[in-house]
Amino acid sequence: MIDFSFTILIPLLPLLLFFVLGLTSGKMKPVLSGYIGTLGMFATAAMSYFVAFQYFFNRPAGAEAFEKIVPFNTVWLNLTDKLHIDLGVLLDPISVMMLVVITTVSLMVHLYSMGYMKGETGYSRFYAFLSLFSFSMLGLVLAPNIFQMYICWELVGVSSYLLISFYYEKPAAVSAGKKAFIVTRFADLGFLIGILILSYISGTFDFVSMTDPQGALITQGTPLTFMGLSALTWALALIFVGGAGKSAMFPLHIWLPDAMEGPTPVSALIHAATMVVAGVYLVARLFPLYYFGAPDVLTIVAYTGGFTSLFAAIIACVQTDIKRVLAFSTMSQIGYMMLALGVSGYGENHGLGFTASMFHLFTHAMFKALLFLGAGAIIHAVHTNNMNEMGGLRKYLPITHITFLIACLTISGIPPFSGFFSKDEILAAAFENNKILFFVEWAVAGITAFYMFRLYFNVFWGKNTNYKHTPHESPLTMTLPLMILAFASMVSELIPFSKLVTSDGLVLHIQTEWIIVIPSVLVGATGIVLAWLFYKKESAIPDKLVTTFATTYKWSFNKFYMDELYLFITKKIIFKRISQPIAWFDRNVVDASMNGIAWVTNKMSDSIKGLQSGQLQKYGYVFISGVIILAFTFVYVWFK
Amino acid sequence: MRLESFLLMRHEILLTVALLIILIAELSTENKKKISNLSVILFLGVTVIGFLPVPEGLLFGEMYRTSHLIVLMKNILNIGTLILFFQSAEWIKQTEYKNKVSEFYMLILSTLIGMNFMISSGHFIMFYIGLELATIPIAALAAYDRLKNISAEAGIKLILSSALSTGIMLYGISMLYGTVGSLYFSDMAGANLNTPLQTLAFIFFFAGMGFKISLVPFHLWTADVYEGAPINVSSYLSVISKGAAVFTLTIILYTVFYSIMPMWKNLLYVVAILTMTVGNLFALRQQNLKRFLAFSSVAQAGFILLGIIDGSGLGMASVVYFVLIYIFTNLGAFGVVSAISVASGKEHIDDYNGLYKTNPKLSLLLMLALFSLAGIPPVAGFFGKFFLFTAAAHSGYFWLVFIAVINATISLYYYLLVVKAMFINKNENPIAYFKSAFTTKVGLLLCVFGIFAIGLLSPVYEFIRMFSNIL
Amino acid sequence: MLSQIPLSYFLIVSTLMFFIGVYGFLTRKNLITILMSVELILNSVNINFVAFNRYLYPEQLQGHFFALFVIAVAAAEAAVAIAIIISVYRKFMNIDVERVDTMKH
Amino acid sequence: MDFLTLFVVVPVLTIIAIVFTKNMKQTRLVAAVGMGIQLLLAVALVFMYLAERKAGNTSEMLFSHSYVWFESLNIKYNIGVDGISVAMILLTGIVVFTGVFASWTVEYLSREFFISLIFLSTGVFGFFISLDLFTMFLFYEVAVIPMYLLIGIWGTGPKEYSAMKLTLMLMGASALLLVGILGIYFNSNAGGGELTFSILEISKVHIPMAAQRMFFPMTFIGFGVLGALFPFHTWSPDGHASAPTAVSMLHAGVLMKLGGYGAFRVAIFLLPDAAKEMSWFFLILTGTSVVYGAFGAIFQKDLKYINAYSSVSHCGLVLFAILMMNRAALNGAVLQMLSHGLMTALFFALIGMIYGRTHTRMINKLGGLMKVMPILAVSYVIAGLANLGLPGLSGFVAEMTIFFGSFQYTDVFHRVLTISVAASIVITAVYILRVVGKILYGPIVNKEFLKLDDAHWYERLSTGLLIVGIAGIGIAPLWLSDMINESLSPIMHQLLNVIVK
Repeated sequence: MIDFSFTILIPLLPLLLFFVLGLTSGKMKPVLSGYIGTLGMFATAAMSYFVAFQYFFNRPAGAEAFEKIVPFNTVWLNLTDKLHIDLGVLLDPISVMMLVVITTVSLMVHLYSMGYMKGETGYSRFYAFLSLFSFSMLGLVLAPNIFQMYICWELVGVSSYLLISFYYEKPAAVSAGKKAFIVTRFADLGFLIGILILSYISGTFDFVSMTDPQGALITQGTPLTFMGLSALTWALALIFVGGAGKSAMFPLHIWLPDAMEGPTPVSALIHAATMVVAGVYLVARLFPLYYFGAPDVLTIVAYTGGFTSLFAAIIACVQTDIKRVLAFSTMSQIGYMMLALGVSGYGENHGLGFTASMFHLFTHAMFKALLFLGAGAIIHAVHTNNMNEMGGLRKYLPITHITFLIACLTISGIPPFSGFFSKDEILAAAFENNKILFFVEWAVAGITAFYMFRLYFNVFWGKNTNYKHTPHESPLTMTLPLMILAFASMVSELIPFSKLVTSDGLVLHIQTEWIIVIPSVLVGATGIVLAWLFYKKESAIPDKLVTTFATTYKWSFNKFYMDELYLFITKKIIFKRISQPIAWFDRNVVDASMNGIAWVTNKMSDSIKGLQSGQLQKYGYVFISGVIILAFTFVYVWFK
Repeated sequence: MRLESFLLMRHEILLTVALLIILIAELSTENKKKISNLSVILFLGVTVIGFLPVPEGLLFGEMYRTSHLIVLMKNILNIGTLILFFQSAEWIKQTEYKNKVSEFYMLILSTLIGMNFMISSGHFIMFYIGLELATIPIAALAAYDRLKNISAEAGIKLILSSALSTGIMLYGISMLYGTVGSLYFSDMAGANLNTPLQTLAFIFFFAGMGFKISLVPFHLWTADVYEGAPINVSSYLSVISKGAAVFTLTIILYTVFYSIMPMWKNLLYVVAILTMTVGNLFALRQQNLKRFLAFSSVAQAGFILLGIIDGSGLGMASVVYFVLIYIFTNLGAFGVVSAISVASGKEHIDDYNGLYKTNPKLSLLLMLALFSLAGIPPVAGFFGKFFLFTAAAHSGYFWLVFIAVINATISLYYYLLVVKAMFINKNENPIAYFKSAFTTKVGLLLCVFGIFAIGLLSPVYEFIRMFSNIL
Repeated sequence: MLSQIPLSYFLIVSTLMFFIGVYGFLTRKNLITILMSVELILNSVNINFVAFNRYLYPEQLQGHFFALFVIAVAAAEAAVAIAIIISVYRKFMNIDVERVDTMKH
Repeated sequence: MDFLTLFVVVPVLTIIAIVFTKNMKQTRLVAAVGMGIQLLLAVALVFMYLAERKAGNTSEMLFSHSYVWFESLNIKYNIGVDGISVAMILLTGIVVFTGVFASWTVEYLSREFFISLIFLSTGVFGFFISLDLFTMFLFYEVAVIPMYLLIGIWGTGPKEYSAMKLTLMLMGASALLLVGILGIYFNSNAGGGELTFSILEISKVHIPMAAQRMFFPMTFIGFGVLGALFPFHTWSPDGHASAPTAVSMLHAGVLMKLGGYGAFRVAIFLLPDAAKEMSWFFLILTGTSVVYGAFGAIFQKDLKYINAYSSVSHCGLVLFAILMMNRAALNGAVLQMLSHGLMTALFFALIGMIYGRTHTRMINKLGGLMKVMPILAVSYVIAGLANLGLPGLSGFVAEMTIFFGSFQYTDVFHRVLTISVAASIVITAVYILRVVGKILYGPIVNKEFLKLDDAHWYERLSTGLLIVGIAGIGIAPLWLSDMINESLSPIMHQLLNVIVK
């Protein structure tokens, strides 16, 4: 086993790039900053691969389970006597896997952006933000303690905000960024309170000691209760709220579709492949705690995941903005992963869900990044997001077309692409534990295939649209990532996840269950066929369906009015009903009472002015009465 | 009685001699300017000689007594008067006064003699004579300005109010005499004074002193007299006359009425609150600076009571210290108002708008003086007030201190109004720049020095404190 | 002879004089009359002093002397007051106390 | 002369030097040099302090000197620093120095302006080095009163009104404070010794409970008003809105910290029993401050008002943490003071610069500034992010320390309060992003803006320095937090005694 302490460089290199690019922004030639960013990312990726290779395949002989290694750790801040925040690196199967995912996708996006963002103002700013994001995300996955994770959690949030609002002159982008940040911030509050409780009861932030199944926290439990639930349950539930916010689980998902206002490579990197799965990663990270400490919460996780995946899939069917379709698809897929974690067991051979979830995370990152980058290439070519304005693009964009098709097949769970395997495992895990959820997910698999191919057919086949400018294939910088990712989507299943990434670090033995495989492939195929029927050529069926299910369509098209609900809460409740009254109260009650004191003083001054009448005899009168009153009062009081 | 015993009362003797010299000079020369200079120089000498160390002692069979503290008080009054003389030198040269220069100095000196006797008195006859000697000439001074209606009005208001208050006070003293049988302070201090009749008598007496110090409800003459009298006379009234009365009251309360201390403490409690509050409320609404300063001085008198109320050496020290600071501070304020009044004839607050543009130094000085009156560090007023409050707190009157500080905040409001006028308000037509006379400058610079030095230099306080325990 | 008149008679007279003086001070309109009222007050004080001295403390003469001083000082006071009243008359052309109120509030 | 007194002497000398300057250029140069020396002294003090501690000096206060002032009352000019004061002095040094640069273009009565400004800073420095209640109170008032002139003369809008309100409210607060201090003084001989104003000596005495009950609220509210304690905070929005840039910076950045520092050093340290007993009430008030200020900020339209309410919220957090009275929370309180001081100074500096260019502070009249003045805009974003507690910037460190400290209490009352207060970070995000979105992002609303220029060198210097400070604390808080932590031991000892009793 080699010394892994160099891994600290993996996050630090992007940080350095951020500072370099940020400070030289506007002074350096934009192209140069692109090169620097990409090269830096390439180095990071290379290191990550090296780490992954060393960690997974260069183990000391005879080691059974994958160890959790903390090659670097330093105290950053002492909070209380016991608690201190450390910054460091934790290597274990999931973090190493995430390293690979993040650096891969990030590198692809860096590369892709060199073409996509060419000529944009703020090119180097873009790369600076990307580097900031990469740093934060890598720091997040490598975090050896929950607090570092929280720190990076916030940082990815802000990078996401900055990147969504990248086109800061576009009001929609600005408000989307704001929305994303505030919604996730709200969820993070749950995360923070969760951490507060968790650290209080466990006395540590450290993941390794916290999640140790033989550790004190799990074996002894926590006596503190509040409203009938143990403190640990509360903590984990609140932490899950944080995860749900970041991973756009219902009902905290509303920011994700809007986040598509950002540049497409950003959507690919942050809002498809990496940041949005941070919630899944978080639950996975704390999985033993959830499993042993708060199985109830795990059930909630499962149902939330299941519901979100269905909900998002339904909405995705009727959206016309291609990026939004993909965004809802992302939500749906993350729902899968959450569900898988929720139904998973721990150790022995029960950890199928866990492995499946991680596996799906991996494959999803690849194919979803591919989808987004493909969508980017399409948008780049036709300058619109609306799929109704597209059609027949397969002639103009051959590479994009093929890679996009591969991605669609992958997400639809068609063998032999990787998505099939990962989704299949999830279904198997769900089948074992919860039949209802299994059926939901099975149905969602079909819907997924339907809406993905609806998109695919609408864009690449369908009507021939007249474009103002003839669309043309993107430059190599953009197509190369597409191809690489397509390749990855196709071959990811070759990675032996069940051997590498398991809940307890030991090898998981799984066998293929045909009872699940066959229906799932079938349902995927059905979806595709339906889409083919509806959208391959212009057809009247969709419109007919729309009129038949008018209400459902309307609700679905409007995303079940979740945005409006939130708007109502923020504008009507917080702004109008809380903030405005407080501002009013402050001016007219608190401040007015302070001014009132001054007013009263002045009034008093006015009201006693008659005392000083200018009349000598009145003065004498006051004098005498003063003497008499004082004299009698004192004589009376003193000699009472 | 040996001859050197007269050294004990050298303040009075020197002042009398100075008075006579001025009188002779007045009779023998036509050049009034010289009289002015002569008076200032003479008085400078008196002041300096006053500082020479002398023993303590009693004279005239205890009718007159002196101690280091009393000498100190007299010296403080002398310093104040000296500054006043410097500030008045220019004012007195104006044409409307030029025929009665020596009257001004002589009347002032005679009141000063009266005050000195009042402070040194050991018997009520001495006290009464000193009091009247300190009051009647001031009434004449108030009516000094023959050309103005308000000056005559001020004079008549002062003399009649004062006569009334003296009458009431004497009535009180007569009852004390009837019950105790002696008018010696020492006999009075040894007697039992705790009967209802004596309490009544005491309050009559207190009313008379309250009149001199302008305590509410005996203060009503103050504003009218200050406004009507020539400005330097108001200035004299507000610091020297008031200071002397404060000293006397404190000494009498601490010695003669020591046995009924709990009673007068309560009385002072009530009167202090009334005085501060009413003084402040009236000051809020004033537009004429003299009247404004009159009410401010009423309020300040209320603060002084917080020192007196303590009834120990700490209280005495804080009172003397505060009066010392108050003399410098208020003379500073009055000095500026006087200088401006002499140069431009303006006394209204609105006239001061934009003064800083044209007369920055005077504005700064007035601001310092006002801040000192308000008790803002690092100028001396802060220390003065702080020690007064400390004295009150020493007796456990924390709520009284609280009310006092709230009042100090209100007072800050109106002081800031003047500051605002000078520094912030815009004015198309501000008071034009003028050059002050040398004497005025000296008078004002002494004030600046005092305003800064007395607070920050602790030896001053320690010096006063050293003598305050021995009464 | 004197002993047939009790002290209280003197005190009653002096008290009456005192309050008559006060009443006069507060109600008379003429400045001179007001001055006279003040003199009444002072004289009531004098009666007090003399009576107390004679009846209660005859061995010393403090009260008598006080009364003498009060008389002397009152004369001086009256002189100054009348001088000022003349000044007021010159300025206001009458000596009605209620007219002398140019300064107020 | 001892080293610490230099902190008072240097500003005074600077003032004297300014008196003799001829024109604005000379004046500001002298001011900059004087305050530069002051900043260097502050930095030197930090290093000296750390070196001294490293060398094993464990006394409670370092570099302490005591000169008898008013002997009979036992008033001393008693100075000394611990880690907390050192940190505050450094903060003040930075803010004042940058404040001078932020007012680089003050032309109207520039001499008087800088004199008042530096006079104010003298008070602040003096306050932080004082270990004697009398001296402390004196410097406190020295710091407050120049505000009147600074706002009244050089302010904008309803400046006379705001200046008067601010001054009177703060002086009214000092009324309570004065009574509190005298109360402590006259109870400082409970152990049988001499009456004293010395904080260290009083801390060793157990003041009778009845006195504590009376004087704790007085001192706490007295200092609390300066720390914008609800409902006595209303001087702050108007005052800040009317004040000139450097004054807002100093006032929000440093002067409001006097409140927190004083509440900590006097109210809690000297009257711990009453503090424990009454903390619940003040916790509710301060908790209200935090949430209320944040909500209040959402609705405002004037940039300075937004920031003023934000300050109410953040300074409320300081007092809240102080009242929690455990090591972590107190540490957090001090960190929060530093952090808030720097970031709010940055905010006000930037608002001043933006206002100087666009002549408006209304968010609905601003927009798209990122395009015209990127440096200022980016700095504003950084300030905003620091304000909403982004990791890597100072606000986060402070807030987290406070939350974790407050969470050490196990009862429902404290927990609920802590959680409600923690919720303010979300509200903060709302108003910060609202402002950023409105004024910096979006299309340019006014064609005139296109003519505007970006930051000048002196503006860059002042914002840059503040950003370095903010990021410095945010990235490497350990040394600072440890320095503060160490200095908390005496007070913790005090408080532990209380618990044991």
